[in-house]
Amino acid sequence: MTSAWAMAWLILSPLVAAALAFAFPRLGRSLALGTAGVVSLVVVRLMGLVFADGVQTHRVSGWGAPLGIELRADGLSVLMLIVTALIGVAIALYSQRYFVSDHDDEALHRERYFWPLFLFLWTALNALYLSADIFNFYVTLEMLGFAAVTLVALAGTHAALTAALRYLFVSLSASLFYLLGVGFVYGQCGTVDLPSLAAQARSGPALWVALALMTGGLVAKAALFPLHGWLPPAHANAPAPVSALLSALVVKAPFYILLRLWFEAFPALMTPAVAQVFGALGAAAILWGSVNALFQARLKLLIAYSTVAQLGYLFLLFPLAATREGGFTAWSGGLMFLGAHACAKTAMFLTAGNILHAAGHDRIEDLDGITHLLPVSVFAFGLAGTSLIGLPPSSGFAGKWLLLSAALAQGQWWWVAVILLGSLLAAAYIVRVLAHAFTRVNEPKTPNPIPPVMEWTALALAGLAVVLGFASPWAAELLRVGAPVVGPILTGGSVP
Amino acid sequence: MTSRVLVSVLSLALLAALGWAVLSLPFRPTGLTAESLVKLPESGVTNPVTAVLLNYRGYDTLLEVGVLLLAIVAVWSLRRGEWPASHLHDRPLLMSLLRVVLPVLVLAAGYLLWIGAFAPGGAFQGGALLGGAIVLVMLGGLARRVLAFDRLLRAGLVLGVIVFAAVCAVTMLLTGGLLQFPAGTGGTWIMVIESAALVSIGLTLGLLYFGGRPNAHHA
Amino acid sequence: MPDADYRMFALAGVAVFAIGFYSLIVQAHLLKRIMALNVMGSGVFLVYIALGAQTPGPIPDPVPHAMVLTGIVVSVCATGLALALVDRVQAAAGEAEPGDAA
Amino acid sequence: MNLQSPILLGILLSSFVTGLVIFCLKEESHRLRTWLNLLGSGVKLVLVAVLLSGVYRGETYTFAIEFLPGIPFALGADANAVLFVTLSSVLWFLTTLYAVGYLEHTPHRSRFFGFFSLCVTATTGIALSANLVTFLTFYELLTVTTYPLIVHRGTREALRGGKIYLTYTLVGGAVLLLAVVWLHSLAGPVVFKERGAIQALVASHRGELQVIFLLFILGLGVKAALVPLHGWLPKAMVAPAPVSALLHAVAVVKAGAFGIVRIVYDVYGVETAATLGVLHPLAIAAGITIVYGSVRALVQDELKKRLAYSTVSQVSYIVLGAAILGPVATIGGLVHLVHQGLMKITLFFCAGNYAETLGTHRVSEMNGVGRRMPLTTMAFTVAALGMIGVPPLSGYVSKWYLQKGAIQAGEEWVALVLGVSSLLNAAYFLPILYRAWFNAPPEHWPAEHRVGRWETNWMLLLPPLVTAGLVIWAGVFAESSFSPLAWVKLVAAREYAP
Repeated sequence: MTSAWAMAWLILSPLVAAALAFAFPRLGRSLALGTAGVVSLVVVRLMGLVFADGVQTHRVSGWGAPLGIELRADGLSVLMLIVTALIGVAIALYSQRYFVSDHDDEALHRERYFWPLFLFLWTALNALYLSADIFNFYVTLEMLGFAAVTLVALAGTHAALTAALRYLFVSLSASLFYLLGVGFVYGQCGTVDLPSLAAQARSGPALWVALALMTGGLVAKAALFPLHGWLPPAHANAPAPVSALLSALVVKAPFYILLRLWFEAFPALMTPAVAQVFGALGAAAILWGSVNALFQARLKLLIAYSTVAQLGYLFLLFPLAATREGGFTAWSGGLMFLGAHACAKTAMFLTAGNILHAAGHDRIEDLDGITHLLPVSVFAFGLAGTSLIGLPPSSGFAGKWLLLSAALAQGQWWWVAVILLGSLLAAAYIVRVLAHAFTRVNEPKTPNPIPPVMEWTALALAGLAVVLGFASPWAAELLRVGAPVVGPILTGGSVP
Repeated sequence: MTSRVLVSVLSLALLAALGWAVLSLPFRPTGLTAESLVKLPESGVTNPVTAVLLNYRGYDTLLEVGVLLLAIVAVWSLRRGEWPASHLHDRPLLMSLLRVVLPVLVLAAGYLLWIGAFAPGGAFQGGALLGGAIVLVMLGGLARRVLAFDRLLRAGLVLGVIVFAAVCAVTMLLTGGLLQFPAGTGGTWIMVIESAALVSIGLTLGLLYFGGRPNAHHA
Repeated sequence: MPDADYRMFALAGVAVFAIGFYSLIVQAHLLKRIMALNVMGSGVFLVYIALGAQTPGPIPDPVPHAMVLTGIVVSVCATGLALALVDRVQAAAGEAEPGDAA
Repeated sequence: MNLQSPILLGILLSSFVTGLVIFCLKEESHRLRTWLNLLGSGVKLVLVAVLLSGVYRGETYTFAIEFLPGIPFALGADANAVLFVTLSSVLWFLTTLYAVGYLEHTPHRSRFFGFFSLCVTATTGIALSANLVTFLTFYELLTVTTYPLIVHRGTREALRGGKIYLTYTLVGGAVLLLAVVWLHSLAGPVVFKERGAIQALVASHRGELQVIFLLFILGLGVKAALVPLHGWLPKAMVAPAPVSALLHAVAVVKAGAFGIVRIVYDVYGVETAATLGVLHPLAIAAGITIVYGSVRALVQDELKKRLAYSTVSQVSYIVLGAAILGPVATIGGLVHLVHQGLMKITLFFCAGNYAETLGTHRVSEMNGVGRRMPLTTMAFTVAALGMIGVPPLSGYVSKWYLQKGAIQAGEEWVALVLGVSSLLNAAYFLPILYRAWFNAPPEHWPAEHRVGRWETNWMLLLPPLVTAGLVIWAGVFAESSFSPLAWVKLVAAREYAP
């Protein structure tokens, strides 16, 4: 299969599946499973091609930039596609049983519409990660936003609907900011193609404003502190698999575009000051999110605030990767952390879904003895927790290790302090949950039965979040393909 | 009210920055006009806008047709379509008007679709007319009959995406490139895509007006 | 007449955008906020058109033109979705005033 | 690292796999679980024996797979590793037997034994780690797997103890992580090797190396319960007796002490550390801990608390040995790693027996236990006398070498410290022995229940008798060619080789 076909498959198969899932509602589940299979296989193939012959580009309609749109797959895109596929498969499996838990019309309705929306979400993500065109980014972002908002609303509760509406307003206005920015870029450079923009390496007031507009929009979509307000209600009130999708994947897409813009298209504008500002916001997010997570009464809100915090780590990548020495170390560290968070957070939200399903609530104070009801799920939660805290050998540890070594090599010790403090706070809010799980109860309540697939999917992802730490050399290898940041992985000075 | 003051200051600052940016743009931006005109003969159409929409940047349009479908899926997932009772029984006067207007509207939509290849027009403009026609039909009290064909509606709504994707697959088999049409056949493929899109766009707009999934007592 | 100066329209566009942004923030009424979004959108489109017209050559630049068409379709979908969601929220909120729903 | 020795991995998996399988067992399947436990620990014992003889014959074992970019996940079996892994596998076998008997008829045993096995996996991993990152990995794994054991009873008190334990150890872990990353950024991948791995940096980075050493001691000192980082240890006493036994003799506390040994000898190198001038402060800290622990032990009435503070004191003997330059002190410290383990586990086994069989938890309730439970009390007596340092028991051996080493190194004050602590040991152990043997037993014990035809369940009785026997053996046959002492001399020889 040529890379062109691989890319076409990745974009068209979920799109067609989504259309069919809407036309023939009964086929939704099987279509999703089929798509999951196809996409995973194709992603693996594309990864092979990227490893073998480097960055893959395809000129859609045969024109090529600047007139036409180009698709591009480098190490970063492939990593994002792999993470998406991983989570996508898990959600496709988990949701086979999640929505049909109770056989009333509402549940049926939810399931009927979940599948096409889920597939549209997947289409948008794949298209976004394969695109090399900042206007095309806008179209994929809108598809992503519509699907995400509607999925939140699918829960149907007043809280969920209000959260969805707030999310929609943020998402739409953010898109308009981004779109206006694209307009200015086109007016200045006469192209919207990433490589061409990089080649021009322009600067100037118009581009500053343009980049500010796009960044503002993307930061709001990525829920970076202080624009994170919409995230906790949306992520906490959505159905469990949706919360997982949102936390693990959706908020990562705008972050990805930010990387493309700042590191690839306009590196000239990435002054140390800008980098430090991104880092400062990230640090604030880490502390603010973690502290809030500590004081949440509901499990899903705790996990959502933890997402706010963990997203902060991603933005530490800016000050650490923008520096010459150890830049690539931080780059790969931050992106490994992204993958680690995706797996761990999905596992946690699915666990929360199981607990909600089994116990009928997710009030942390009333979770005493939940281990006896759901040992597998709680174990999954704990495992995912170790990766979130960043305990070795988890993938979260690998990411933090690289960030830390970069920070130390560059003498930016204040980020070191933030990272370590964040880990301790994460430990605090995770232990807070687990402590209740271990509390002895004399007459354990009998839970609603949970379909095994729902427990084991969560556990599998949690396990993955831990063992993927051993995949970090491989990930660094992959990320090196076409990376905008160069240099070796720091292994420290060498001892004779 | 302090918040209002704050927001107005913010907006004014925004305005200032944006105005500054506009004025600091090159006076004559180097657009892609020349390039698009050079490639026009190969594009299969003579209307540059259509060329951009369905050939140069046809991939955008593929995703956009997807977004249209997504919109209707989303709206249907959110609520049942409500319909004032007054619109549910036939209105003879409007009906008689429709008998004259509908054919014209459909014809006009088709014309816009066709003319789009050479002059302003195209699937979106045509689709807008078609959507209007559907709205009229519903207002005419035929909502019940329109919405009765749930299967057919869904088929029509997905038609655009399916055909577009099919064209992608076929042309890719022929040329090995995504949305790369065999030399000289561009016009035909574009016409196929647009006619399918026309139907879907028309239906989507009309049903967005209805604002929800067909209700039990409508269908 | 391609050699004319259309930047006035671009300035008008950004002004419309800013106005839309202002009312998006200050308006409590959901319908007004949706309108505000549309106003912002129109501002953006106006900027695109003006920039397209500003380019040299016999005809205006078709690329921003096509982008605007795309943008319009997207914003129509967005409006439809937003209206449906607002209605649903208010249904769930019971007899609450549109203003207090979100 | 081309040579891969599967045996090292086998030693880890023998308990790791056991743990995972046990998690999946049903609560009711006692017999299967018991057999799995014994099988796992038995296999580990055999593998370690093979390893031991191999290393004795001078073979080298290594195992490495890719982990972090440029830093492998590496296992190895140098003399230090073998010393600690042997201790932990032998004591794990006995503790498993003991725990099976101790926890009969209590809930959540699958959970308990699952984490129990993982906990031992972590300990053996700590022993076999060949580089700092691998060590850190297992060190944190130990933290995580011990928590469920400490809170096992699920009572409010247990949970509070667990929370305090985690707070201390996780903060310590973060400090340790900082130290490790920092050292790597200076020295590159740090592999454990005799006489240290960083001499090259002393000239250029003296100050940083001193700070990093401090961070290492702070990070490891938490588990090693160096004063003032020992706060968690008495609180963790809420754990079931076998857990306390393991915690104090092999797992947590010992891991901390072993870590300090690793840092001093195999990362910095004891001579390098001396030239950096970081050993003397460490020695002082150890000295303070030794005295402080003994004093606190003196005033505890609750038996387990008294033993806990005695651990605080005794473990610092190891640190003290490491902190004094010179082969003899080294021997004293390292050999105490083994001897303290044997003695302390015996004491905890016995304490558990008293609590289980008679319901006596306090020293004041121990009148005449010797008559009711002679065998247990005999084991207790041997271990207690060993702790005091009565010849020819093993405790005497370690103290003798420490004493001699200190005087050789010209640190006479250490001799004083050891003398004082021995007196204090006597002061808090002898009264117990007196009560146990010479006071009259009460009419009825707080909560007595007879089990089996012996004074208590044989699974509770056998382990302390064996370990007590080992205490005597390690002392009496110290000079024989195959004793902890002999092995430690080998280590010291390599460490100070010219």
